[in-house]
Amino acid sequence: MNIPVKTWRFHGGVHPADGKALSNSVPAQRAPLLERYTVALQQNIGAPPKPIVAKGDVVKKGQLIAEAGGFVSAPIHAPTSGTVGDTVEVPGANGGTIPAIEIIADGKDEWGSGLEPIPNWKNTDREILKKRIAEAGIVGMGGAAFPTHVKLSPPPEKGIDTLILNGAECEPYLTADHRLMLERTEAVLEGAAIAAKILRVDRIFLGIEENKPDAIAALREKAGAYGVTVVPLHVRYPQGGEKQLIYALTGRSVATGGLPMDVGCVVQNVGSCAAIRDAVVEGHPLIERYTTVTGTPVVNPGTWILRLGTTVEQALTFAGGVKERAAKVIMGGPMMGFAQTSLGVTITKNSSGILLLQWKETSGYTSNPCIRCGRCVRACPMKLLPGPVSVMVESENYDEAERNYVMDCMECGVCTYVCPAKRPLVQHFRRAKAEINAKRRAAKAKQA
Amino acid sequence: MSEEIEKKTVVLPEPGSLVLSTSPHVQDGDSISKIMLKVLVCLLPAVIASIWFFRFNAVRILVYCGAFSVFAEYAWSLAIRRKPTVGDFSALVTGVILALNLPPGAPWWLCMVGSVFAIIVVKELFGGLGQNPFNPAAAARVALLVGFAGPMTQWAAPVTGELVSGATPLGAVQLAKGSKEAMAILGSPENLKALFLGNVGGSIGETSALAILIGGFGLLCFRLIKWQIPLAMIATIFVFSGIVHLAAPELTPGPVYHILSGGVMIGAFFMATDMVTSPMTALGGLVFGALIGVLTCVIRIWGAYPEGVSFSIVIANALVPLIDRLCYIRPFGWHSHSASALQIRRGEIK
Amino acid sequence: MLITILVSAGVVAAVGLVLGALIGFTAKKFEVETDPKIEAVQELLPGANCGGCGYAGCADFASAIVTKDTDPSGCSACSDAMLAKIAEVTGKAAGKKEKMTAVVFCSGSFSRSTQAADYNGILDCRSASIVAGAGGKACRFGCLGYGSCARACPFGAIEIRDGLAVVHPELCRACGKCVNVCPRKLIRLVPASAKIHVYCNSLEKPAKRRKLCKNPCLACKKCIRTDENHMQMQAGLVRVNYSNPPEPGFVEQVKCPTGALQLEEMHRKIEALKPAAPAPKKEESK
Amino acid sequence: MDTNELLMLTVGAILVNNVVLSRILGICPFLGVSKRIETALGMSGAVIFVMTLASFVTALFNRFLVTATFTINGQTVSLAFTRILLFIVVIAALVQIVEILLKKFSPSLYVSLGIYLPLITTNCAVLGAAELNADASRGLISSTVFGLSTGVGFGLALLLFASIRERLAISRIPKAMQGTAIALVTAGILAMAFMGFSGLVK
Repeated sequence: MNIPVKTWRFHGGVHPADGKALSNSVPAQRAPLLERYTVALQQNIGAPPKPIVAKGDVVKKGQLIAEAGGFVSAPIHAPTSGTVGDTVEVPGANGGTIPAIEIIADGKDEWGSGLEPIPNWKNTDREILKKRIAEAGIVGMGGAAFPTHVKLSPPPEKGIDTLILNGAECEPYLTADHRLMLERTEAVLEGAAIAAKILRVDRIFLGIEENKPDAIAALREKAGAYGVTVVPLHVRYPQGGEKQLIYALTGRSVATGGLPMDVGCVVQNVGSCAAIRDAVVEGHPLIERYTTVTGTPVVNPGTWILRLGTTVEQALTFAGGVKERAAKVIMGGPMMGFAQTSLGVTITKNSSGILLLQWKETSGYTSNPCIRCGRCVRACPMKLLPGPVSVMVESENYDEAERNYVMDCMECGVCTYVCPAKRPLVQHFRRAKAEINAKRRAAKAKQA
Repeated sequence: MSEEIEKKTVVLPEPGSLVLSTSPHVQDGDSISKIMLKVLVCLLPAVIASIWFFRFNAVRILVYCGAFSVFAEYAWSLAIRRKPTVGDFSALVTGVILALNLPPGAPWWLCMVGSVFAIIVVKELFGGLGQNPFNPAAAARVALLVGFAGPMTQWAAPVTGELVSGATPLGAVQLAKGSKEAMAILGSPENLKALFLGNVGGSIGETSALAILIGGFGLLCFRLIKWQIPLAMIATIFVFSGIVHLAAPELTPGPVYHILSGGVMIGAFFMATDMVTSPMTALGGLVFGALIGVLTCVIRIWGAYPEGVSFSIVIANALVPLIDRLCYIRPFGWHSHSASALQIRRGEIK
Repeated sequence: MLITILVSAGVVAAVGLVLGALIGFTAKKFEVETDPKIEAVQELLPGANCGGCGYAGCADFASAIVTKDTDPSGCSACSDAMLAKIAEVTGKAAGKKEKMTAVVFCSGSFSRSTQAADYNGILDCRSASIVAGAGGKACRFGCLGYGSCARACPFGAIEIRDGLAVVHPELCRACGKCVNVCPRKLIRLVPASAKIHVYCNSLEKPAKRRKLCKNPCLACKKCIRTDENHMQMQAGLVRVNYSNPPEPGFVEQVKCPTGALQLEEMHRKIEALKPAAPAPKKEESK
Repeated sequence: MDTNELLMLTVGAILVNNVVLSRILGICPFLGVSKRIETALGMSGAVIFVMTLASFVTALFNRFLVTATFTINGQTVSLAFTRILLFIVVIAALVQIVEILLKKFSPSLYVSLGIYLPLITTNCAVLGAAELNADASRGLISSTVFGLSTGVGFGLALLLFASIRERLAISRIPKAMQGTAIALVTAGILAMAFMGFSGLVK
């Protein structure tokens, strides 16, 4: 399908040096089986899953070890066959600690998920497919980790007419989705077709940044068979932001505080689509994912197929360790990822990358005053006023910040990237959002 | 076995030595000092033109103002025990712009008073770079005009360096007021050409519209200024003075004369656009520029001062917080019909 | 001449009379009732507007005292003499209150705690606490050391020494602002009569605490075994029983193996060699 | 009274001879009530109202009492020397009435204006407007217009100043300069800029 599709240009954005050349030509490698996996028990947004195995239990690869803790929750499965070990605490990628279950591998790596393959999904009931996706524990693998089956159950009055596949991968350095689209092209497209069947839509766009010509070519070759339109997009961060992507592909803008389904769209990450296909066609739950291990200090940067529960330390060992002193270890990309203080963090369903940066490459923040240059205002994809709002937050004037729509900030980091005074703007906004949310909760508690 | 050995030689980052900060973890390479250096580069054409036309006088004033400004900033940093901030070059930029705003006959002490006033009173007392509500160079020029009217009108003919008074294009307008014919002579093509190239009397850096345009083009290319401000300012002056010229040709020369003469060009590109003291939004920039244009014309045509650009800039600077307040931008996804979404956001309905 | 004087005096007097009558008329017609007591009470309140009483400021509290019979001793910044004077104004007996003081339950200064990372960001506890990993110290429970409490204190009673917040009890008026602002919930208001505290808030596994800090409470309960009446366990932490605090000599008696149980004075001596100057308040009165 | 003259009078009072920035009158409320735009607007409203009313009433007094001469018992009596006295009394009474009304109908504005409302009583700006009118022997209409535009000039300066001070409040001003000190520096720079308008009105 080579028909040019009209695209729209969102406000602002930046084009950072993308660093993708480090790893985008390296085929993804399957990581060797480890002796022990530490599977974190909170890998999705929403209710934490409840563990259903005890120490000493024997589990098969893909067997359920924690069931969903509610509708907005996703179950967790054993990454390999073996015995259940201790329940330990691991550092979470975005702070704090989370409980985790150790799985000690027996080396046989035997499947036993108990999920029957549904190769003939075209003639299968939508509800069965949706249930399968929920059972397979699939979440948004781009970063937010929102359970996929919830996304695929929009209220009928929303009138969903478009399924958007997010293959933009606008974060610099990350190439996991790129490799995935190149190597598992049909899996992505078939998963998208399954999702489209569940949603009853026939308009499927795949938004992909133009810096992945090989993936675009591969996708285009096969997309027609699945009814997917591949739309190359400008290379501009944050092209893969949900609201920006919808706007770029359909010209619809999601209202502040609204959701994509308000404008008739559902956005799925390409990784989630491949996982949907695996869950339905193969009966395999989500136990591994494409993760980029990259950065200039890494000896062999590349994309790895890592099982959930692999620690960052092990993943870095696969990649040969570091050749230069790394100042930062980041889970995710350089724009929105989280800096880590320990290597004990584990790979979860939304770990798109492990990025190491040298000191000279990272940002050093200062407490310099805002010089009102207005670059952040020009660059903000949400059309906010980052500079002035950060000054309001600095003087703890959260009401004023709220009136200036700080809650619409999606923390994409564009403002901070362009700030010549190197002010930690995103941190200010996170602080403001946390304070305002706390205030709202307090107000709500008072009302109740 | 070999695998075992390999595993041991793998070097991993040491926990405890890692840097912790919020995202984003990369930034573009720009910094305040780089911005100021770029501004200095863009000032080069005007500086060269000033030296070309006013020779030693220009060199003298540029050196004085630059040195006094940097020294004032350094001394202030020492006085309040702060890490010296001269490294960001903002003081040098202020000094150079102020120098370009001084007449060729300005004595050394005028340069000193102006520089110290600009740096200490207008900038540092307000907290330094980024905190000052008024443009230091414009405010200093205003202060000098008000306080030292005599030395501030030590004009000289270009190239020859002969000191004369009342020899600026705008001074000529004041003299020609009331005479339609005199105004027509002022607006003649030869006259306009001289104004464009800068071969006329005036402050050392503001005579050559051509040189400033080259620098302004540079500023726009570096994306250091909002194009809205100079555009709105120059367009407003053009329209406003054009209308007055058509209605009363004896009162003022044609609009092109106004744009090319005096401090309009340097004001539009280098002073009004000062990022610290101009509005942040595009719409705000348009309003701001138009306001300066109107005030400039009013002061020039009806006021006692022949030139009103720096007065207008300082007054408009004072209005910037108000402009910022009124010319806000709506966030992406703000629709007038999304009231319910707004309410959800405010927590009014769940 | 005399006539001029008389006429002008007469005219001015007449004008005055007319206008006076007019003012009197409007004042009667549009009268608004106010209680002079409110202002009197407000004058007596400290005017720090610290909000420790739970009202929006001293003026609000004053009107609550007069109109809603709120107990003036709710103001922790008031001295007893002031309370007596307020009681005189309102004609109601003032309640008795125990002097409280804030305590930061941590001894992990930068030099005495393990650093997990090199924090680069806003130097404010509440901002640091939202960064994954929160600040540079490895302990998840200890003082971040970026001084949000010190900035929040209207009386300048908290000082940051080497990355640890230390309260000066003689300046503290127990308004509770620091308690609310601390993201780690390290600060509590306790009776000022207690001179000994357990300076640790860690809920980490005891074995791990040692690695993170030089003075952790290891929950060995040696102090509790020494005297069960004075010490107790509270939500997994060893704490002084503040309804029956031990005498200063208790520290010698127990000999806490890590030094987490410490005299307030000693704790301050180690951390805070010079007292902080009280922050000047009430800027620009007129 | 022709329109051109009234226009000149208005422009003169608002821009050229701005009561605060050029005549340096009414500095106390200018500094005191300029911390927030809302209160500044309220204060400007109060001043405009009082000034217009006071200019009108004092013009009346000026016309029929102060400049009039009476002949009593063959002696001519002039009350010209009681001008300031009478003006102050009148203005004070007016402000009192405004204050009472404000307290009744807009308590929040009353609280935010605080001490500055009674200060209008002895505000040199109001008295100054009345005196300038009397000195220039203006008629009723032009006096009222002058009072109104002087009030607008005051309001303009106050609004400008309040918006700057709102920004100054979140600036990193050196401790020694915080508050009134920096406000006066700002006012000085603003006053110099307003001198650019000189000569607009001959």
